[in-house]
Amino acid sequence: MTFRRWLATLTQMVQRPENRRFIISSCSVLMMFGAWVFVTKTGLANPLFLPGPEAIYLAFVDALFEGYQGSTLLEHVGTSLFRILSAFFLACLVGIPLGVAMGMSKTAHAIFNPFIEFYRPLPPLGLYTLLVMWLGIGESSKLALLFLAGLPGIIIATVQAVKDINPTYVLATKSLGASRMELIREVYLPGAGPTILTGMRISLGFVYTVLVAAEIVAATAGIGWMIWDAAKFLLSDIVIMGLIILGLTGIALDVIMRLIGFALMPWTRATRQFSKS
Amino acid sequence: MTFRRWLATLTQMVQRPENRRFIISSCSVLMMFGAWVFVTKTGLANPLFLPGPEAIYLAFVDALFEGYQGSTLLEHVGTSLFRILSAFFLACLVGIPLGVAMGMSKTAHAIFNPFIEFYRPLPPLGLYTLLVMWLGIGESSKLALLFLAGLPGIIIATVQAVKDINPTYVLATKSLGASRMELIREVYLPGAGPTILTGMRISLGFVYTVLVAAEIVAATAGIGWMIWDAAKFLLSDIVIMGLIILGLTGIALDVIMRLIGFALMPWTRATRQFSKS
Amino acid sequence: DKPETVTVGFLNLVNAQLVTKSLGLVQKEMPGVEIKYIKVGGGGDMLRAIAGDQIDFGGLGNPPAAIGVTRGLPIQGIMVLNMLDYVEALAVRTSAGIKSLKDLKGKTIAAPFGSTTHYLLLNALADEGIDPASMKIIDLRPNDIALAWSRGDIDAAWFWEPALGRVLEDDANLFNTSGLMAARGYPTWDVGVVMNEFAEKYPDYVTKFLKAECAGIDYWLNNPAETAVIIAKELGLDLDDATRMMKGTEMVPCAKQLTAQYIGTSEKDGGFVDTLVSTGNFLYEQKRLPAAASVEKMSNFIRPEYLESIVK
Amino acid sequence: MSVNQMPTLSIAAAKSSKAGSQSRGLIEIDKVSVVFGKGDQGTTAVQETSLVVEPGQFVCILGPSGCGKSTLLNSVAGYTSPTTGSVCVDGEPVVGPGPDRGMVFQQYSLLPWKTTFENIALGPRLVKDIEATKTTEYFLDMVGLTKYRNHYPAELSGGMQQRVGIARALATFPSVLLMDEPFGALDAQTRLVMQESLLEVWSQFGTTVVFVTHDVDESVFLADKIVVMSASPGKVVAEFDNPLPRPRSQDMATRPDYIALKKQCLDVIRAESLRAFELQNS
Amino acid sequence: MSVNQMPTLSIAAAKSSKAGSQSRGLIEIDKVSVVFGKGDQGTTAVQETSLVVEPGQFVCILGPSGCGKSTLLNSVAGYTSPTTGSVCVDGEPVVGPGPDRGMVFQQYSLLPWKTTFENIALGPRLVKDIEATKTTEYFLDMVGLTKYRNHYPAELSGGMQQRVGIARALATFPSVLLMDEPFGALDAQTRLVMQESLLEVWSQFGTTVVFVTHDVDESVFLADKIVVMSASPGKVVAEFDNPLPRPRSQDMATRPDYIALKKQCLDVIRAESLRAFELQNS
Ligand SMILES: Nc1ncnc2c1ncn2[C@@H]1O[C@H](COP(=O)(O)OP(=O)(O)OP(=O)(O)O)[C@@H](O)[C@H]1O
Ligand SMILES: Nc1ncnc2c1ncn2[C@@H]1O[C@H](COP(=O)(O)OP(=O)(O)OP(=O)(O)O)[C@@H](O)[C@H]1O
Ligand SMILES: [Mg+2]
Ligand SMILES: [Mg+2]
Repeated sequence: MTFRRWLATLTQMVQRPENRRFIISSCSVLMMFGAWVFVTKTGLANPLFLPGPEAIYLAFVDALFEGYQGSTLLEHVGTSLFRILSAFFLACLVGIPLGVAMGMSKTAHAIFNPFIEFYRPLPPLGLYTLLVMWLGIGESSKLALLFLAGLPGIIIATVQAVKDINPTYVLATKSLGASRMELIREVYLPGAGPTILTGMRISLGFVYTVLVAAEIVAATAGIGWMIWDAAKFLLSDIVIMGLIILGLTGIALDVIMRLIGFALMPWTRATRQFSKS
Repeated sequence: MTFRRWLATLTQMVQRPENRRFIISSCSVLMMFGAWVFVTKTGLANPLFLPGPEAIYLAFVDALFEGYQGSTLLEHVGTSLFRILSAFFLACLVGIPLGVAMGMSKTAHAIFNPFIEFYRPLPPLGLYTLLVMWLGIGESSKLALLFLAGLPGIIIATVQAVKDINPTYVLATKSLGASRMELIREVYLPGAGPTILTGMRISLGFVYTVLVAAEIVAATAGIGWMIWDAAKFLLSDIVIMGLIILGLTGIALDVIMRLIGFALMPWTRATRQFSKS
Repeated sequence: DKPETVTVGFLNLVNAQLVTKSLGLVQKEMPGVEIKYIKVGGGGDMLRAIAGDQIDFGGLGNPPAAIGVTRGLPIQGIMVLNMLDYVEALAVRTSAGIKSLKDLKGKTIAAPFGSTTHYLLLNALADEGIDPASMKIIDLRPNDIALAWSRGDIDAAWFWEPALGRVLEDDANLFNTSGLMAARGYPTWDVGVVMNEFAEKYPDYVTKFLKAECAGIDYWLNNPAETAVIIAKELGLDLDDATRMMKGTEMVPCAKQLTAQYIGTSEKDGGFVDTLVSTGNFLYEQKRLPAAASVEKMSNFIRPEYLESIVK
Repeated sequence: MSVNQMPTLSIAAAKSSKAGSQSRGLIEIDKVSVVFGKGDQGTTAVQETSLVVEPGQFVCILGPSGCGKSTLLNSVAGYTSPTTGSVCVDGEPVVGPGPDRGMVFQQYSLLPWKTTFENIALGPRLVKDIEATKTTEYFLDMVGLTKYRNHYPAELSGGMQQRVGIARALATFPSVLLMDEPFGALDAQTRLVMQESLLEVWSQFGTTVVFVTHDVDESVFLADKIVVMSASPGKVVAEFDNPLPRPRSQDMATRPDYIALKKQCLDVIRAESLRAFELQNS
Repeated sequence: MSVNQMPTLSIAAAKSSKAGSQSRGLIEIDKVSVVFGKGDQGTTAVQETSLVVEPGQFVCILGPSGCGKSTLLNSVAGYTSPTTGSVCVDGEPVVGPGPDRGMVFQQYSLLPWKTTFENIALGPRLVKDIEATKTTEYFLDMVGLTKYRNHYPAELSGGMQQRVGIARALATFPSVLLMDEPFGALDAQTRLVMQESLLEVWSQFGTTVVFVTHDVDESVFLADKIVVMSASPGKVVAEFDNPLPRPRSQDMATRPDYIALKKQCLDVIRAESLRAFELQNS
């Protein structure tokens, strides 16, 4: 009886579309994993280039407890996260006010836009060569690279966000007696919030893709450096382990950004409870 | 008389908002240029790190006619463009059909999505270490890196484009007697076109940012390699010249993509000639 | 049966391979075969080029060779490309007042990781019982070292020419060289390698290749002035620099390579095997290798028989 | 729409014998129910509704938002299959959308990547009309947009777009024209003009028309028969025959029979929305 | 809206002596013209229009799309400065938006990041109402949305949102309430309910109301005075006093005086739109 009910519930859950999609995705991931185990176990793949899952796991455990080249895995990840987040924080600190100014004043926009548009499409590694020349091989050139990678995305999103604010919100609030400062606080900042957050997420994603580039010159720690260094010694288990960590950390960062957004902007979660009228 | 009319026309042109913005932008670029000339002429900047504009110009002329390390500037640019465009073309060839399939079938989406979502945020240079191990240091790993950098953007844009097609278009066309193939030709492809194009532009922009990364391993030509190589020898004039070329080429690529889009999809240029009713 | 093309991966350093390449000696030995030369940036790239099956012949310093052999890359070592002397050296900043290795404590030292110089730096520290963790050792390529040096970001670096020459002009003096370390029992060298598949298919083309390289070495030894011109042209250097760098590199005539100090004979292993084993073990301690070096593997890797067939 | 100067009346005459003949265009909706979703969460959009539309008749379906008007129309168009019951057009059961039932939507149904001409020509091309170009020209002229043949929809006003939509739906010479609030997105004035034009076109073609609206005035002005639906669950609660003579004009809005019919409709709607309001709040 | 059980009538009484007193809310629009753009490309949205609205009067401005209704209203609200002419409210010239003139828009004017309560409380807080919370509670109750105080606008139906909009506009106790097609985005049934509720609220506060619409029925049902505007250029072409007694109900739509007034309005509009049509096509 209890088992049958359990089975019925299970069947129902499998049939719900969102669960069905999850199950298919899981199957496809599992099949990929199976294929991996298969080619490594049967010797179809050279373990030098594609180690099996257990080798990756061992590399992971080893890096976690023993460390890789003087730092544990957590230290590597921590160093990288610190670089990314501090550069990104600086980029927000500069980019959001600049973006608000550029969104509210056409003149400010005309002044700054050419530079942003010009340097935005530049390959970060190309820029990095110049930064290393100017700022040296230390932390500052790394941070500058990550900062410059994050800046344009934030500025462009903020400009767009401010421009897109429904003018009715501004008029309505003025009619309730708001001064200019009250207007910025009550309308412009919260109104631009969600778009800025989206821009920040995209920008953080881009900063993330620049991480390894920032760590290939004269780093001694960092997950990107670890991958780069291990590749020189053909340690493909560490390379793959590092890539998996990078992927998971990237996803985690994005989820955290979303959660912060939800926490700061609860109304973005609100959904219509009445269809019409 | 004619002069006064000319002056009046000029004044009017300056006062038109779009021209005014252009003029402000030009001034701001000119001022930046002036500052550059000033700091280099007065010796405030070390010419080793920040050469003056004429040094950049000379480096440009030299690279154009004499070449840098065995290839002329045009050859470097050509090599890089060839890499980018062939990899991008492959990415479109794979990404668009895959995206259409994923957009039309929830199952296909569930199968492929986990992999795309996982590898998308990975830093390309991290991926590159693995690709170099697997494919060697030749052209194929470079192309693979650029291809992989371009793919997720195209797929995600195509999926979104197909999902966003107004269902009314599909219903209306069915009511006119269209078969499934006719539907894809008359509705799905043109309907998804503009969004796919936007995705392609963003994706090409991202591929572009990966260019230097792809050229730092065992390349002997390419504008990215030129910058990377010149930086090692502190040839900052060549580095800056290369970055300017990269910036301009990036903008040119984007403009060309837009023009191709306009040519293929003339309706996206259409604007309402009647306000309402 | 002959190969359509032969691809030679050559390292960006000063040895007789540049002479062979410049004079087209390999081409002369193999008429009708297309010879391709690929410049490879360093040992790491050479390993990956081998792994990606992109070359037929290549060259490796002892650390990457130890890595490649232990990790089971399909290669065999067939000749001595060069022995490293003061072409690789530890430069220290004069104004930093470094008198001994102990003075490096708390300073920033650069070396290209995975290279012969990185190996020597760590061994030199170990010999004097200095903890590498007491200083900051960073991974920089030679040209990046020159850049970082001119900016004052680093105080010492063990690396090689031609970047070394640029640094020595700028508040720097030589503190230690690879030649000195060789005397203390840490020889460093580059070994010429061939892919197993190629050697099995075209054994006589391996000997042809060796003949050409030996002719290049002889040319180097007999015509130093002309060689300097060739080197200067190939690497885009001043003649003076080229001459200095040639002096910092020791070329071993092919006949001498089969002695105990070098690759030995097919009957008896030479010193290279010992070096490979100790390098491998060192890297294993450094956790750069998953397993300790095996004498058998190293001995199997060094194949003097091809050279023996041309040096009677 | 300038129906006055028609250049190719020959085509019109030839085709209208096929399209306008009073033997085609019979719609039989028989005990149709439409339920969306499954089990407990299912919504009954339409419940056991039966309706017969005679060939050539102009029927308006009137009702508040969400009462199932569109769902009922969609089951005639073939976009939605009834959960139970059946829909037949000219005796044939409806199994899917087809060119014998032209459809006009509220808005955004013209393909934006096709010009006016190409949009109208789409139907004739898809049904392999051998005179596709001529047919298209004819309908282009009928809605008075020959001058705008090469314009994209985005370049047309809302009223113009709906005229193209009507021309497109008619260009396959359907026996039934289905219209889902076609003028709902137009402003009041354009709406009045479009209503008159529609009646003019319809008087030429004599096609059966099912016209969904929630504007009482619109239904009284247009319809031969007004079908009032109510929500929760959606079903027909009243049918009124319209006594107003044709041709009609907007002046009739002050005639006593117009006002009486309007009041009848309003009363039913008011009673139904009060009932719905109480249902919601209980 | 449940105006029946008002919990804090004391506040209402206290404030309405200030807001509802018949001495406040006089609007004088004097030869106002509004031109957008400069030189040849300028559009004259409103041309030399004069209008006086008495304190406590309910005036509807009726006219086709684009005739300048919103522009005229905006010049009273202070969003647009007249190019020539002047607007005075209670004798003071209008120089910008202010809490003495409450504004209700067609839609999307509630701040999506504020709950129902916070939206209504915004005005009282900004005007430093010392009883801001009490005032907010009062208006929340007045529009019957106390249960929804912590809902965000996105969680409310269109009708609920407009009720919040009205409460918000009233919460600063303005002498004038300006409404720009406030029910234009609602469906026909909700619209009728909202019209009745508005009259109920208005009968309590007696504020002057200027209500823009292009629905003739709506204006006839609501207004004391109907002002008809026409386009190109926008100006007042007719003013009608509404003889219908108050309180009103939707049933009155069949009364002869209702019908007569509606016909008068329609005639003016029809004449004007014909003229506009000819202007466009000439
Ligand atoms: N595809 C669907 N899935 C689930 N429910 C639906 C679907 N289509 C319609 N409904 C529901 O069925 C009911 C009737 O919808 P329908 O669109 O037919 O109403 P309508 O009378 O056309 O309304 P409107 O005047 O707003 O167009 C509504 O409650 C609606 O929410
Ligand atoms: N900011 C503006 N700049 C330029 N032209 C404008 C502006 N605002 C309105 N107009 C023009 O002024 C005229 C009157 O516009 P207005 O919005 O007042 O009309 P309306 O009667 O409110 O129309 P609707 O019923 O569509 O709201 C129109 O031709 C419009 O295009
Ligand atoms: Mg509907
Ligand atoms: Mg308006």
